[in-house]
Amino acid sequence: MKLQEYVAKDLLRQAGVPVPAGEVAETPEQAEDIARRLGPVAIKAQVLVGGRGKAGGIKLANTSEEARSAAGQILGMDIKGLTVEKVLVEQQVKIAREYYAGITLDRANHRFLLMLSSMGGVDIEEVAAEHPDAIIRAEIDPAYGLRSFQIRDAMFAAGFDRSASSGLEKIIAGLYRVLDDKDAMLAEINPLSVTDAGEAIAADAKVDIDDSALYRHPELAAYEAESMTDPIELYASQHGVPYVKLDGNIGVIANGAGLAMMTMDVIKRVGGQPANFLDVSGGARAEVVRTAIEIVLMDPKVEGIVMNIFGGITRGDEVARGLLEAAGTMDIKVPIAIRIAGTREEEGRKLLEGTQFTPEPTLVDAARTILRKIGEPAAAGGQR
Amino acid sequence: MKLQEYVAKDLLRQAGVPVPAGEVAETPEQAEDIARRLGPVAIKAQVLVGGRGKAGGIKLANTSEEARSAAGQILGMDIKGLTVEKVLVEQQVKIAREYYAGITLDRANHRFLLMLSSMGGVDIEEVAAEHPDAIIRAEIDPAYGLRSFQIRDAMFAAGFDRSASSGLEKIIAGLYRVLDDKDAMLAEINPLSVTDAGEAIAADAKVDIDDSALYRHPELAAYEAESMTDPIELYASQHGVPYVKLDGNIGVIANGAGLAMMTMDVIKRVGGQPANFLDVSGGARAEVVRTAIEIVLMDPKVEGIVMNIFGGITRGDEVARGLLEAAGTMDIKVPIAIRIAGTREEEGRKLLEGTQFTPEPTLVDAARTILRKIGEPAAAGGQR
Amino acid sequence: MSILIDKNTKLLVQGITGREGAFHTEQMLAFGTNLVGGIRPGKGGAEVLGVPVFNTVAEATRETGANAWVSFVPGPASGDAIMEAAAAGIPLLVAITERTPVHDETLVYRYVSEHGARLIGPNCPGLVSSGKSKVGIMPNNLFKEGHVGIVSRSGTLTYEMVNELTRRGIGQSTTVGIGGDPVIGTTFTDVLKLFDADPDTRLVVLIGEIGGTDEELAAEYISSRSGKPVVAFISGRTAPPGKRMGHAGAIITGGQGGPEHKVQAFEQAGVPVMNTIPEVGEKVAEIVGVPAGA
Amino acid sequence: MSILIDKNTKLLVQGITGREGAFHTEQMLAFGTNLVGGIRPGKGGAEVLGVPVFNTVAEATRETGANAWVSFVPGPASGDAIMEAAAAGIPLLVAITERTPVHDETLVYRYVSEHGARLIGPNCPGLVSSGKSKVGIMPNNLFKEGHVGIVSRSGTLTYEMVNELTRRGIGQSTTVGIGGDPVIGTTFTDVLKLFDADPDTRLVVLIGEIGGTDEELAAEYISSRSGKPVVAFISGRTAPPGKRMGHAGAIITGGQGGPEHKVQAFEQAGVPVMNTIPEVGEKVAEIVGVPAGA
Repeated sequence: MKLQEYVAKDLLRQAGVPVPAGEVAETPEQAEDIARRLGPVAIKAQVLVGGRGKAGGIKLANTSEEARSAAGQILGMDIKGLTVEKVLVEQQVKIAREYYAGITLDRANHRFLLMLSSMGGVDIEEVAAEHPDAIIRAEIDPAYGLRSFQIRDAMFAAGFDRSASSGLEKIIAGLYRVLDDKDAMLAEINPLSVTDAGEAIAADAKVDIDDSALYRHPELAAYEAESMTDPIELYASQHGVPYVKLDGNIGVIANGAGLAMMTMDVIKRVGGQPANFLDVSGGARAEVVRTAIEIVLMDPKVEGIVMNIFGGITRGDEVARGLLEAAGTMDIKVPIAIRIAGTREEEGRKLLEGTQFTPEPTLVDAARTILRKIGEPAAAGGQR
Repeated sequence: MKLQEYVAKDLLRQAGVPVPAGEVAETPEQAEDIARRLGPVAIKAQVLVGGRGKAGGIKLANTSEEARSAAGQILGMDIKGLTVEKVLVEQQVKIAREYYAGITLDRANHRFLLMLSSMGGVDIEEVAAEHPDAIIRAEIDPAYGLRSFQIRDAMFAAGFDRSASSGLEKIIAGLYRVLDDKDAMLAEINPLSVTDAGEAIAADAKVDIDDSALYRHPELAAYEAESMTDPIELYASQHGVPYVKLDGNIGVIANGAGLAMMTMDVIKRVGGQPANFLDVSGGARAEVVRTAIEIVLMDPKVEGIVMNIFGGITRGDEVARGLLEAAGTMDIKVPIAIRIAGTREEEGRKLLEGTQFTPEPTLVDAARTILRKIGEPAAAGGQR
Repeated sequence: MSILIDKNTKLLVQGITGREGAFHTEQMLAFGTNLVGGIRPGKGGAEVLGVPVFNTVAEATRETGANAWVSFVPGPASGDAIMEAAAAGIPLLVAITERTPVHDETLVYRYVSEHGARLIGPNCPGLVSSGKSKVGIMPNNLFKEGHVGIVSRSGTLTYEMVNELTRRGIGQSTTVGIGGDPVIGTTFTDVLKLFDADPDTRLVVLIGEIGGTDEELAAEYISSRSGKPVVAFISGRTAPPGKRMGHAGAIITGGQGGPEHKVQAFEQAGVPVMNTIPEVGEKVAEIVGVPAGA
Repeated sequence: MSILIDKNTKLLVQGITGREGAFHTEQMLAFGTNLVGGIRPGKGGAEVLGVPVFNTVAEATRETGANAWVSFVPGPASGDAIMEAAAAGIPLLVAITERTPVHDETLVYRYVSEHGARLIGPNCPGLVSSGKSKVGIMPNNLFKEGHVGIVSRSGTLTYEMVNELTRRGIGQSTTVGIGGDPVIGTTFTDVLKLFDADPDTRLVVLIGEIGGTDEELAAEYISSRSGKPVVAFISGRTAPPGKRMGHAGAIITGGQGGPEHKVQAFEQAGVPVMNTIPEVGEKVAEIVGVPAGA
């Protein structure tokens, strides 16, 4: 679960990390009020996409009137498909130097990794690609945590400003504390700034909480809604269905994450555009199938659905029965092509034969059928 | 730093451990008030010695009037030399079974150790001596902490009541959390009780905080005074001087803990009774020596002092000079016998020769001299 | 022959009294797995489907001589359960459990390694040595004894693959689902090494997906040795970057873990990467030949 | 010969710029210790008494080839400093620091063991190989080269002991102060084993005190081997139970760690336990003989 900047900064503040004074506003008037108290401010769109600065989502305001006007421009703005509903109104800080500090999982080593760079304030992935030596890494042994000496070693190696080193060290320790206490997959400060006055401060922050550990953090539940960049994803998440909205027009339902991804791959290979990822692992019951179809159809762009079911423990005939039951209680206006295989495949096919869900022989056939029904040309690829 | 029962129980309560409802009273009237709210109560003397029950420091009271009268009897009572200044007024609990749970350092293994026993409510050291098999042990790996499975394994092995097992498991986990979060050397619940209603509850609690880690726990600083069982020890502790009050009449000052203990040993061997342990490691400066003498003389029983100094890094002549300076500003009414050895021993001796601190050739001589001066017979032992 | 499990495997089931645990215990018994005991604290002394239940893994191991363990406990209790089994000295641990917190997994990985055990999963379907033993939740009826090893990060795709091979008359030695979580106990490379050392495995099918660099590391290992032929499949090749796809594992962030990179790594290692499961089947048939009568 | 340190010891000082660190650096240099560098984060590039200062232990080790390290940093920073030195690969770590939290010490002990290093202390005076090298804070002028090994839990009593022997003309091979904290890196038994293996040590003086069971374990070791003669001294024999005496280490709780038990254990192991330091000197002289001319 990705946290908005202002939430991430609250967590850092609680861990003793200095962040610019600031508050959240949902109206221009609130922004004006806050600016009156804080003096010259930055107004920052709270959206979970990169590049909001370039998109006009960050503006400086030197007076409270300017703050109201800037907030008025940013609130309601569309940034990469997301509507700005909140802005962070933050005291301006005079920056002398910008660093990067991030902690994320290093899957290959089964450990979290501290990364520091003196090239902060820019896209760290670009730095990683172009100047790999500019990123200093320190492995975190889960048995001992991130030790102070590791932070110091990495700071010296990264060439961090010595005069601000004790402040920087405290910030990095605080960043780790947030990662560890809050079960984050990623905790990042970019830029990690040193002000003109020589003080270290977290000027921006990203925190992504491990969804599997959210049960340990009821205090973060309130932010779940705003962490979803899409209302359908929010609805699906509330129903426990893994769903990701994509840009296409062909809905995908499959039982299993790998199978769903393969289904998307095949749709694309035959020339279509998948509208979503959806993993209906929950089993074959009519209710589960109905919820899945309902979620996919919440996206108005969806013109057809490919359903890909492999009978494993759940048997093919049960799946077929679930689908028929679900469809009986719904008014489905788009074509559905189904491919069914695995345990009790034959029995399942027989149940569906002659209904609107007559199974296709292969996944490729299913994808092609939908393309044809919605009047789009199929590509030559993907023979099966 | 040993914590009073009520403080230990507060820590446990904060860690989610159920403890009997209760409050502290310093007057019989307060006790009466509390009892009025809690119903039938136990009145428990808050003193840091064992055996307060046998000494009459725990009484049951079924009405608020009884509570006042019981508190009146206990407050001000002398238990093993300590005056009772506070009582814990606690709701009575109907107990079905009593267990023991404690975590302490296992020095030989360099780790903390969980100990459980179904023989609770009695002196656990007696159980350890008489029924060693009745104590189940589980080693705590500092890299992983005390794991739930270890608690469960130990509970099964100790034969804890299964119907209350989830409550008991939570209490033991809470006990470990207190030990770990508060840097305790010992955290103990005895008895760990199961009530008639089948609920697990910590009926008594002992927590001893590692003095070296107190700087991490400013919230516990308020309890330092009451953790000292003696006003002189409190004064010494506030001045950073390791001092332990004993029962004899010959004061001890030495530079080093081992040296101080050896000095006590020698005094005893020649037939005297040491009045204290005091380690004046702080060096030779007059101020340090003066503070040490002052502390020793706070004990009115002290009739003479043996000072045992070994010149190491601190040189013998410096020590001698510090002593003379200190004595010059004090009115010392008891004899002091000094033994000085080590680096610059000769120079030190020369400085003291002819003063009231003329050095003795050996420690045994020093001890004998003091015994003689205070008019006590010396034993034959301790030839040197 | 096979890897990791066979007829000598003596299995314990953690959480045997739960809905999932009891159902799959039944399935594993039906498969023929030598399932010697179950664990459920507080239910020691009971029986489930004729299998004795113990309070602790230590006790169960002592009483049954078990050498493998599979867990169905929920995510919050999963890490502790794995540690308990490792502490009991069991050499093979299989965690089916989904949604284990990642911070728990990093600590558990270290604990398991320190105790000299091998962990498969978490969030995996387990493993099957065709005709010998099954540990986990793979469907019983897909498998056929043979000489193709399968290692996969995905559950359902694994079943698809097994089904495809069996339909073609091609049997499997062992099928291993290594799991979809970001931190897993056993990697592609670990399993490839085992297959390379198994005289009965002639070819390995590797089913990867987007996210992480485990496929790239496997390709590196494959290049470094002259072992058995490997055929690969990567799912999520059209998934957009930065989106999480069901599995905590299936995420692409920036360049790292992208599908092109994985495909390229395999191709450079001489591993054909096929577009669909049926194409993998065809390729395998081409390399090992289809047995007569299939 | 000697144990642990000698002329080949190349020492780093952690906290070299502090009051204690600088003073004892001077003392060690005066003793003749090959002190090759100091560490103080942020002061890298400076010099103290001609000794180069580095920002990190890793850098200092790389630059100087150091093989020993001694720390004077305060208790709150002590654990981290020891871990840093162990991570840098230094094999001998000596922590003079007093008042290290015990919970830190348990974690540090594990870390140091995992890194294959040996820790002496914390809360110890360090060690001296007479005429060769000194690491720590023992006074310079007491020592004389010879063949008696000393191992002690107490600081000042160690100096007393050395002084007593030197005055009698009896030299020491190595004198080790193992420290008074409840969790220490190196025990009596560890040091006894080293002395047993050292051809130049003929007899060992062991200075114990109340609290813990390290003396009892040493007695057990002594019984189990036929090694060099040991003479023991225990301080705090008249200390009342349950009272803490300065050292966190010197506490007796209940029966455990009591002096009678320690004395008895040594006597059963054939180790004479003397009443005073001069008596220890006499006993040693009796066993090894006093060199001519002393």
